[in-house]
Amino acid sequence: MRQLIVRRLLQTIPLLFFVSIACFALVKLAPGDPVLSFVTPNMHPEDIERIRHHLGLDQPAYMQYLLWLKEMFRGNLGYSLVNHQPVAHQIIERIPATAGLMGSALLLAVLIAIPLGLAAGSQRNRWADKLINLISYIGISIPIFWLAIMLIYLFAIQLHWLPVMGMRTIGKESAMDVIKHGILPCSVLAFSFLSTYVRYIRSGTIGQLKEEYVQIQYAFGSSKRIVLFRHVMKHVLLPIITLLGMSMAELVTGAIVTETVFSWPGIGSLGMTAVKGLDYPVIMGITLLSALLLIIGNLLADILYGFADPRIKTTR
Amino acid sequence: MNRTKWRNLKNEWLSNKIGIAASVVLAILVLGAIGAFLSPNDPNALDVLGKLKPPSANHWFGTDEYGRDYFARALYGGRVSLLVGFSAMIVATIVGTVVGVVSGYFGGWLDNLLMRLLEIIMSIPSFLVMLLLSVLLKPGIVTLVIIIGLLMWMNMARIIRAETLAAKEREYVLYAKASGQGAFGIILRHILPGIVPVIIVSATNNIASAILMESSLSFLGFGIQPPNATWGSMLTSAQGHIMDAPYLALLPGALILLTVLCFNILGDILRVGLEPKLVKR
Amino acid sequence: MKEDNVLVDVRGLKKHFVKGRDIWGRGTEVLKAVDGVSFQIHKGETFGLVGESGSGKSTVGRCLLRLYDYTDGAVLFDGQDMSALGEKKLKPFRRRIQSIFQDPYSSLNPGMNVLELIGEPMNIHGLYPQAEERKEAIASLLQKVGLKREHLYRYPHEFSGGQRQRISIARALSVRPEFVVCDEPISALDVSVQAQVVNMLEDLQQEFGLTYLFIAHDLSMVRHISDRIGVMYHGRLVEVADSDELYENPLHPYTKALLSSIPVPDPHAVVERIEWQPEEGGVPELKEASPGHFVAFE
Amino acid sequence: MTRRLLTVEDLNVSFETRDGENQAVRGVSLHIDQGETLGIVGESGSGKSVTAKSIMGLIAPPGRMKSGRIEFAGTDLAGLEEKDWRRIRGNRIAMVFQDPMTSLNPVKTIGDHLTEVIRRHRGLGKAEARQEAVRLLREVGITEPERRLRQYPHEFSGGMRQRVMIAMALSCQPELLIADEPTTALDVTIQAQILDLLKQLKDQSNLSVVLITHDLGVVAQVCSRVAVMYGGMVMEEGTVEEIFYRPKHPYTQGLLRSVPQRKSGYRERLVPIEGSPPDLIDPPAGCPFRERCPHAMAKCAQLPPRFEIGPGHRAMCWLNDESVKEELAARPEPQGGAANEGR
Repeated sequence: MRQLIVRRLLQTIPLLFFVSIACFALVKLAPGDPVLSFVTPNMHPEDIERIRHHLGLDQPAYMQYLLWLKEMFRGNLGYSLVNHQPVAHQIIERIPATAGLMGSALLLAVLIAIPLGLAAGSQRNRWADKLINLISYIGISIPIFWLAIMLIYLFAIQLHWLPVMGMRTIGKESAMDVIKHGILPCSVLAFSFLSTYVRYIRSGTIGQLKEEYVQIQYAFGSSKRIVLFRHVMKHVLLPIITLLGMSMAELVTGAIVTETVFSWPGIGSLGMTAVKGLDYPVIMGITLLSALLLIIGNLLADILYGFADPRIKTTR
Repeated sequence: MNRTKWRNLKNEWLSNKIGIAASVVLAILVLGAIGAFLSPNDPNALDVLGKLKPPSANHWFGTDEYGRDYFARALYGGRVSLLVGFSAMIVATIVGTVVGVVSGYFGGWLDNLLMRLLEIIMSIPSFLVMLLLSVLLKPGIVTLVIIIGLLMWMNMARIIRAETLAAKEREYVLYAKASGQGAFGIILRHILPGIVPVIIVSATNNIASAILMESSLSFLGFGIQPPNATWGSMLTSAQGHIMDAPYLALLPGALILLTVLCFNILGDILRVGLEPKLVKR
Repeated sequence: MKEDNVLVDVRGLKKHFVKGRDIWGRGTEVLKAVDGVSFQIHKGETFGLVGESGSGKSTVGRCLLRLYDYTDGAVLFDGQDMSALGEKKLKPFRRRIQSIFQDPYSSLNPGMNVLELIGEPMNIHGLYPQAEERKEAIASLLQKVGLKREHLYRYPHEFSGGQRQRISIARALSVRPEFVVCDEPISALDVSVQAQVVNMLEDLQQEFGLTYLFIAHDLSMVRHISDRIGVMYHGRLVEVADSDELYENPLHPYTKALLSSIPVPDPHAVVERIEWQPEEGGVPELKEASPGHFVAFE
Repeated sequence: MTRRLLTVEDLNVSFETRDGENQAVRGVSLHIDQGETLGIVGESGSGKSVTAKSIMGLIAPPGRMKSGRIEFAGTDLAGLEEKDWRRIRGNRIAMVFQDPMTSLNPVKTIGDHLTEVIRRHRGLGKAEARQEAVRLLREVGITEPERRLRQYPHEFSGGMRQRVMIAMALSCQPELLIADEPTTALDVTIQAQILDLLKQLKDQSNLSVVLITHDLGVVAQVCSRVAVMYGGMVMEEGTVEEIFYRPKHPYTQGLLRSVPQRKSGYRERLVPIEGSPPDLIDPPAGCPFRERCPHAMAKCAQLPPRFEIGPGHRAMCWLNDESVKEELAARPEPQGGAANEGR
């Protein structure tokens, strides 16, 4: 077990290195010139060159990469090319908004998906299953931004129950206000996660109920309820650990589309702005962070899985 | 591929009303996309006086903020969406199958290399990269297809690799190897035919994801550029008119949902029909 | 000039599989599936290899088919060492050595009809290039294994387990091999069908002068079909002898335990069960206890 | 006079498949007395496992018990409510299955498996159930039972898992134990140990056992009475001596003859039964063995009744009909006594 963790951690280092190189290369291949965003019509070419030099953009690509790497090890992800703010600072500033939104959406999704998935899987082909199945089909097929627009139209524009966008009403500083703003984006995200989870749990339940040991449990006088809750549930929830591990990156990087539609001031919309402005330190910062979280999330999921599944736990 | 499998598939499809409905809807959508030019209205013809008109006999879906016929735009938009979805699936399927089969069959250092590469690509947040790429490369259908295709093959490769590993241990493959059949002969004659069902299922699901990705990209303004429309980009402008013309937002989104839903349903029917567990002896 | 008629000579064969790896990717856990096995198979005989699951008997078979590279040791076929040959040089051997596998449901590609299945090895080795001629050859092979000409265009799923195994046999014989590795060819079949297949293997051996390696765990069938038998335990041979000698005069305690475990289909038979616990320190080398009877026991 | 424990009468079970109705069991009648061991022998597809599952009420869709009566210790099982069924399963009738590798839940400990059954049927407390589990494991020959209880199935070998299954099955002192190919997946030496264990446990109690197997050797060693199944029907039924020394059905005779003889020197040719078993989707009318039978005659197109040959010995073959016997008496007897040669 410990060996597994150490091994996975060691694998992370080259992975991150390659991710950063890949990311850097992508940005350097860009046809756009980031300096142009600083240029005003009455600037001298010398001024432009000075800006270029100041930003380190006149050095060879590998030097630029090394410079950036050096900064990164000092806990500094560089400075935005657009507003000259430290990237790390910008990202940290936006983490609460994103983590709050994504965390509540994930929690909601898991809490609803488990009973729905188990119910659907154990009542295969009855009306409850058909209904749950249909909902989850729609959930994986619906364009999330469209769902968001429709909900905004219904609940914010027509019914005036909820605010249209943003995270706070200007001038108001209450938690209630933030929650009200969060309901729609959170529901949209939760619905999308939920549908995937339900499908996993449902098919897992169906698969497990076909296993030989389940048949044998019946032969020892177990009722369907006992089989489902004492024997099948643990199996079925194991893959959810993996799914949640993968969601860990999203917890911080957020959902670009949802945040954009709702103008939610999270990291997703920061990334969106950065891409539009070719602000490569910001893009790389976000990319690296999310790659790191993805890797850590997978690692955590593997470790948790190892503890939850005796077949892995007891093999040392 | 095995004949019984095709028969099972046919039975599964015919016994499933939803499956037939999904196929019919898809057929209509595809026909609509192909026959878009038959539409009496030019999708890009502006009509300053007739803008934001609700649906009528002349304009079935109404008109948009430039007075363009929304029905014609939806038809042409569907053409692009379906084309991008289908082509991206082809790219992803080819890359995914080649990588998966090669990695699974040859194993060793090659497998190691390919799987590490795959891990790296998978740990890059794909949507961000997609956005970045579509800014960097010249936006257009071909670019879009390549970007989406290249960010979708990894799952396919993993599935195919696992299938290949399993197929490699089948006794008919061992026999072929022991009789001196070469690696490519074995892959072509014995491994690929066995995993065609898996490829078809995952390709069908990939069309669905590709269409969704394309619509998201276009919605954010990184996809097909104006004046050409796709369902996703039609929603971008519709969002701005949600107050005065909500139907503009309703229709393209509903079309995306319908299309993706149909592909997902068909994918599941294919899975049930093509991959029943081996008959118990 | 070789005076003896040894066709297959296995010398100190070892095959280890790496199971676990440490953080640097080096093998830490090694499964010694075959750990130093030597025996000889003479031309025209049937050599039976028995053992329980995990004894390494199937791995020996697959090594003889060169499906694996060996960890150590050599296999000489007709005097030539196969262990170091590349795939190209191996090709003639791949015609002379053929195989029949255990599972009639997985040993035939479900997407190919009988003509294609039996034609495959012919294709590889360039036999009967003319389509008509090949079809005739395959049809006559089918007759030899008790199937009919009209089965040519059928697919595996249309046959019963026993019939599939006949197709496998026809396929193996299609390139006129000298040596056939039979890896549990009857284990998956029903008792009444097992006898059909065993009889057929015996007839074909007579007709074509074949040499068999017959791998099985069913001890009574192995005794019936084999001239000599090797007993495997944990990757090593513990006893090799003529089959009657082995059954009537087993020397190794494991062989004795194995033989006493066979359930005898006779309600009045009284069999004294012999239990055996393996000793510490592994299996010693084989020694000749009496002429032709080798045992790894002090 | 021993008590009749279980009676199965005219059992019919079918499975809906894509190709039609698979008539797995076609009119099986059986009985088992207290304290005896009945062997049900047959090849794959003979309907022996389906019969066992029907006795346990475990036929699930697409399978369906079409008709038949199953009476266990005076109660008709066929019309039982699911709730009452659960009180019988695992408690009064217990079952041991073929594949020990898949029969235990991999994420639950051995102790969980055992205590769950004990607590359900015997209403014991947690600690008592655990003690009972320890006792049971010791009884089936598992050393260090306290430690083993905390382990998971994958830490047990196949033979050990089968011992656990037997311990589970015996935990509630059932009256009937159904063992469905309990040793088929095991190696011969392990098989011998498990069979010894079963015999020993049986001798200690008044348990009745139904042992389902394809291995004639296992039947001969363990059973007191045998039912031979083929094509979903019981072809012959009798004491183990009757079946092995005086088989009256050509299928039984053929089965016994196809086993290689233990003789040295001369290599005797095997006598197989030619052909393959019938397709149970749309099976031919009449005797199911007709197509492979060396004695087949016109009359076989009609399903033969069960002919009473001796006390408790019945065979479903026209050869035992008086009129047919007379007819054949004119010709020399074709069926040899190969089965009891050399013994």
